[in-house]
Amino acid sequence: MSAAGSDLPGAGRLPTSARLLRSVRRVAREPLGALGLVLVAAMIGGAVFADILTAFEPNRISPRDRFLGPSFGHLLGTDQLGRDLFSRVLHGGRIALSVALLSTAVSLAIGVALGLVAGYGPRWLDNLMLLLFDSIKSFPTVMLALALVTLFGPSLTAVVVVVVLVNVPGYARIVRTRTLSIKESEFVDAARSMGAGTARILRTHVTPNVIGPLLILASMDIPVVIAIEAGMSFLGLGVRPPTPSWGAILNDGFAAIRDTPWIAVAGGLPIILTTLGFTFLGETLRDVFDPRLKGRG
Amino acid sequence: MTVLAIKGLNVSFSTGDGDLRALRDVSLEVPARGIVGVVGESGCGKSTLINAVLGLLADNGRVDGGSILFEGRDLTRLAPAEMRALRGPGIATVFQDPMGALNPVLSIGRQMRDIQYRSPLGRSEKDARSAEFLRRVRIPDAEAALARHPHEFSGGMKQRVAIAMALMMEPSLLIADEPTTALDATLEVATIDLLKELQEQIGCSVLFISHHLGVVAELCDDVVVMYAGEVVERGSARQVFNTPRHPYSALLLECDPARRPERARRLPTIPGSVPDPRRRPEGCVFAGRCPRRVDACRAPQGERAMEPGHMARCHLAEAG
Amino acid sequence: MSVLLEVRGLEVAFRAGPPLARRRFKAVAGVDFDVGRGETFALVGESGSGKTTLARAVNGLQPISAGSVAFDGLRIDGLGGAAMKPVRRAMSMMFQDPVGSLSPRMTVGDLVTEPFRIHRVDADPEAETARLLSLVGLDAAFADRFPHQLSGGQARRVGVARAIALNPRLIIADEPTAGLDVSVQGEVLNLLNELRERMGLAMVIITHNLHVIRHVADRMAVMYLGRFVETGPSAEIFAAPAHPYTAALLSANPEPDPDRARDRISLPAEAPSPMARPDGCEFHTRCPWAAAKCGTEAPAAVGGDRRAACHFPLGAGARPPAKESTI
Amino acid sequence: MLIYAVKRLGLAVVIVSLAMLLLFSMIYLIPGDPAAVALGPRATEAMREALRVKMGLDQPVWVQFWNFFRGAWTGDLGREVLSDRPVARVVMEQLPHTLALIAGGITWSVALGIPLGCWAAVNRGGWSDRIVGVLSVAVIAVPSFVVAIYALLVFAVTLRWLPAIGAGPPGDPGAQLLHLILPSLAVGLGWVGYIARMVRASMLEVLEEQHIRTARAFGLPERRIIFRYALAIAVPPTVTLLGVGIGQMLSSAVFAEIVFARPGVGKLVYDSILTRNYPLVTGAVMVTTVLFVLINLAADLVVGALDPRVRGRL
Repeated sequence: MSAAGSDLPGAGRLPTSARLLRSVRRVAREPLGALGLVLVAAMIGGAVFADILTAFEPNRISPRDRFLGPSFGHLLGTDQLGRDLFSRVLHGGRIALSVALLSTAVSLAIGVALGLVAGYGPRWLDNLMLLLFDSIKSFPTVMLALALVTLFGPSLTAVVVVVVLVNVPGYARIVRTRTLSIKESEFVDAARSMGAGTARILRTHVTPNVIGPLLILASMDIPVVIAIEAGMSFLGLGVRPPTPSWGAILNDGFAAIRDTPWIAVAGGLPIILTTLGFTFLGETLRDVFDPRLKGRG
Repeated sequence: MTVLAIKGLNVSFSTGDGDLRALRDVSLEVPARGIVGVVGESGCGKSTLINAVLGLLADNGRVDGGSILFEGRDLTRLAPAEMRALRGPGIATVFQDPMGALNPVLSIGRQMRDIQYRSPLGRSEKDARSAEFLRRVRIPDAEAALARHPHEFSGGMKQRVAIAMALMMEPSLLIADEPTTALDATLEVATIDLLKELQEQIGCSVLFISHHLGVVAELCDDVVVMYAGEVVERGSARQVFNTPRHPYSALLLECDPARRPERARRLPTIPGSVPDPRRRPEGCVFAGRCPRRVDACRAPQGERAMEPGHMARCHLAEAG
Repeated sequence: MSVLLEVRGLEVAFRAGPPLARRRFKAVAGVDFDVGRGETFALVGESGSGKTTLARAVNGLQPISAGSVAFDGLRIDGLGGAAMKPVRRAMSMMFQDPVGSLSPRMTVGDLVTEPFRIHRVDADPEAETARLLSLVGLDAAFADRFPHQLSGGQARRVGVARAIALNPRLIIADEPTAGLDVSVQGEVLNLLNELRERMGLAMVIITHNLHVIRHVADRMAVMYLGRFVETGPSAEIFAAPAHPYTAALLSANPEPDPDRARDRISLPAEAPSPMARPDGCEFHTRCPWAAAKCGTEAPAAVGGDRRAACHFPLGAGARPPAKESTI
Repeated sequence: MLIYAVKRLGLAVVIVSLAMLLLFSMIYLIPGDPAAVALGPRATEAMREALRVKMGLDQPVWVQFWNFFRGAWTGDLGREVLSDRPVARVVMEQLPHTLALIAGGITWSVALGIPLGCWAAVNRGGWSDRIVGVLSVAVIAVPSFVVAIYALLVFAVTLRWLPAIGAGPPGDPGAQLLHLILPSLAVGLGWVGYIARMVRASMLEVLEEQHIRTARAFGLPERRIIFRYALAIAVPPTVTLLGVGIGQMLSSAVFAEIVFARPGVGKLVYDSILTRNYPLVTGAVMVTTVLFVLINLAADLVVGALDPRVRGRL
């Protein structure tokens, strides 16, 4: 049945800040969205205010305090070098967050550009780029990471490059597919018939219709990025010691898992909580703003 | 004898935005071997009416008043299993969209065999029966067609397969939901002719839903005009088309460009739009767009008999 | 009346089919027509007749494989983007889907003023929006709405407003009433008629619904498999169709009258595909009056303003008896 | 269908070739002299030179690439540096362990994911649907190596229900299966969620389609509608998803093998990187990549065979 609500109250344009506030409210109304917001806010807050929240320096070695269990002094205990795990977890959040934001932004920029070119450009270029995307995707993520680290040596840059390589083919493919279908749509034909050039069509008709859903999908990929960073650091392929990273803490804990399991717990818990938080938030964002995307892998 | 008698049917859907009254006080009758046409524009409740008769209302929909008597049994009171037993052999349906109405991954033969699952016939006998009905709807090379999948047929052929499936059930009532809307006009004619011919052979009644007035005028014995979830006028095709009593029916007929054989400078229209189904007025549903509106239109309107078999839901309507 | 649009021998070819058996076929197979200034010309045909492809080819959205298109005395077929731009200012196009032809993330105000931005015409967007919306009978409050908040009829009006924004000389409208309820179709047709009179526009209207054009078109062409089977003044064609296909189309859209004599022409079979054109007269596979000659010899459309491509035009006497399938 | 299969196969060959090119350029670009790295600081220049010649490093780039390329296509991946055994054989020895792990992961994800997704779709909006929804999102979110470590901590270290390390003694299938439970759970858990969601979403989509309404309008039993009419359309997309999933499971397998100290290709690559045994690294990456491409190819062909629309199109 088609809704006959042709006289909806004028839902015109609101100022950006008001729209943002309204969006946050809509997300917070869903139980899962609220949980996601709390977890993500806690993670960001912990990372930003790490220096205020704990008196311990994340990298200060204190041989006397090795392998202390959780207590009021050391909320999450200490590791094999006597470093305070709570402080390391908070500072590890900074690494996770900055890698996530940086690499997602870079992947989005490259992905949108390549996807637009593939989708709107000539057929042969499209085929060539698809082949390239498929080839990159045909490396399992870890293998790609291992190969790249062999090339560059372990570093944060290597992590970002891996994430970008993993994300770009997917983003570009989504942008390409949507561009292809938008290219065939009547509103693009209409713009062409009015005399609009390619640049104008891409700018005002294609990109705005591609970017929204992509942003939501990218926000749902943030937990994956955090997992890649932690995973690479866990394997010793990411940040170099003694920089605090959740993966590195987890690796320290794994080495001593039989006797001092709290180190592994301290490394794993923030990973679980943030990935859950970002996922719940991303899912709610998608359900609220673009339900059509539901069911995408 | 009456095959289907709907009396005072009310159907609502619960939505996040409050209840939506899709059908209000809908009554109609389909006599044995009769063809009854339901006409109306988008949002008039035609689809909801079919779903209510078939017992296939969406999960948030409910019948909250009235009855649907099919061969004397009230369908609104049947258990789901009893209702299911009626669908097919009792009431068979041809839907609007020939592209989507058949399962894309199963062969035509398999789908036609499946709907005969109640029959004691063996597999090859069922297939022979399927082929026979495909021949009757003039599908060339019927045996070979059984092995094919829906995407291998054109739109018109698919619709004929759907008609063959429905008539193979030899139902007492055939519901045809805009069966020709998706087809080209020249194909529409052939499909309607086929439908009418087979209906006479099988002897079933037909509830024919359409927005195409010309087709309804030609095919149907009786006509029901719906607007915004209500039956506004009902009568024989002659009564409704020759002497429409409800302002909406009259205007709708006037709007049909086929009615004016000579070139018109200004075509008649009905200004305004269908009321929001969540906020339909208590009184006449058409009052907001009616050129003859008066204060009394705000009061709820009942059915008024014009002549035997002809009624209109308008206090201004007059017999004769 | 001087000629505004002149189309000669226009052909559009596509390639289609499975990868190894890809074949070339003509969706539009050589059509000629003129549209005079201020005249309304209608193209009628069913799905697959090539009418939309023809419109797109005239507008330059679809490359043509043969023939010529001249607009206002200037050859426009094959013109590149920059050279075509001024032509597009004078020739607007309206597409089938009323809502789908509006960019979904733009407001109505942005949509109707987009032509000004494309052609860098200096204008006050708010004043222009108000002017255009009032021309098509929409309240100025619609300027802030998005396309999905409009009904089909309202979206169609926005499309019309955008099409007339730069005072074009020609509007090509593809199925302007498609997807609209009967009670709304009239509104759109009235609006087009009114604007045409007021602005002196020429129009090409593409539709499958004969009754729609009866009330708007001065002249018309009936298309079948990418060719014109009948052309002429619409009043004459409606009064006495000469081609059997035109007659079948007319009878397929009966007027709603239960007492009318049942004199319909029912066409057997479905239209052949343009990839497998029948020999002789391409309509003979479905024609109730087809004779032996029709299967071998293609009829030519001869005559002046009124032409029909048929060996045995209706009303001309010497016609073979109708076959069984007519009712 | 044949043309489709041939096209798809051609694409796979091109992709593998491109992957080889990428891998080769990587080896070629590695800073430092592979021979020097391999032999360590105490080797003489003569020894290095001998190894260089043996590894073909003295030849022009394109000759090196051609040798690499031809070798790879014929199954010759060179010899590893430490023990001079053929890389192909070393990798093939480890491959069955990894394959078993992935097969275990698929078993978990299919055996739990499809019924859960189906159950949620049929009870749409109910409690079971919501619980399945939140759970599947949660298991997708948590990275597999965290699952692996926590599973090890809880079930092997603390509760001692299941063995913690290794793949079990050869020739004892029961023990091997027992050793497989935790690692394959770590590999497959996320995919339980993916599959459940995918099946739910595509079931809901299919159940909304017109032909389901037709089937209902003919009074077909609901069970037959769900299992024969809807699942037949809803499941094929999950097969493609699994094709991609197996690639990601290969990633998870690396972690699972390290955490549970299981033999396998992942652990082999990891150890080889630590010992700078580059031929082994490239060989193993090559094999897993080919495997991944083949699995995707198989998934696409299976979908093609299952769906007559795809079969007919090409």
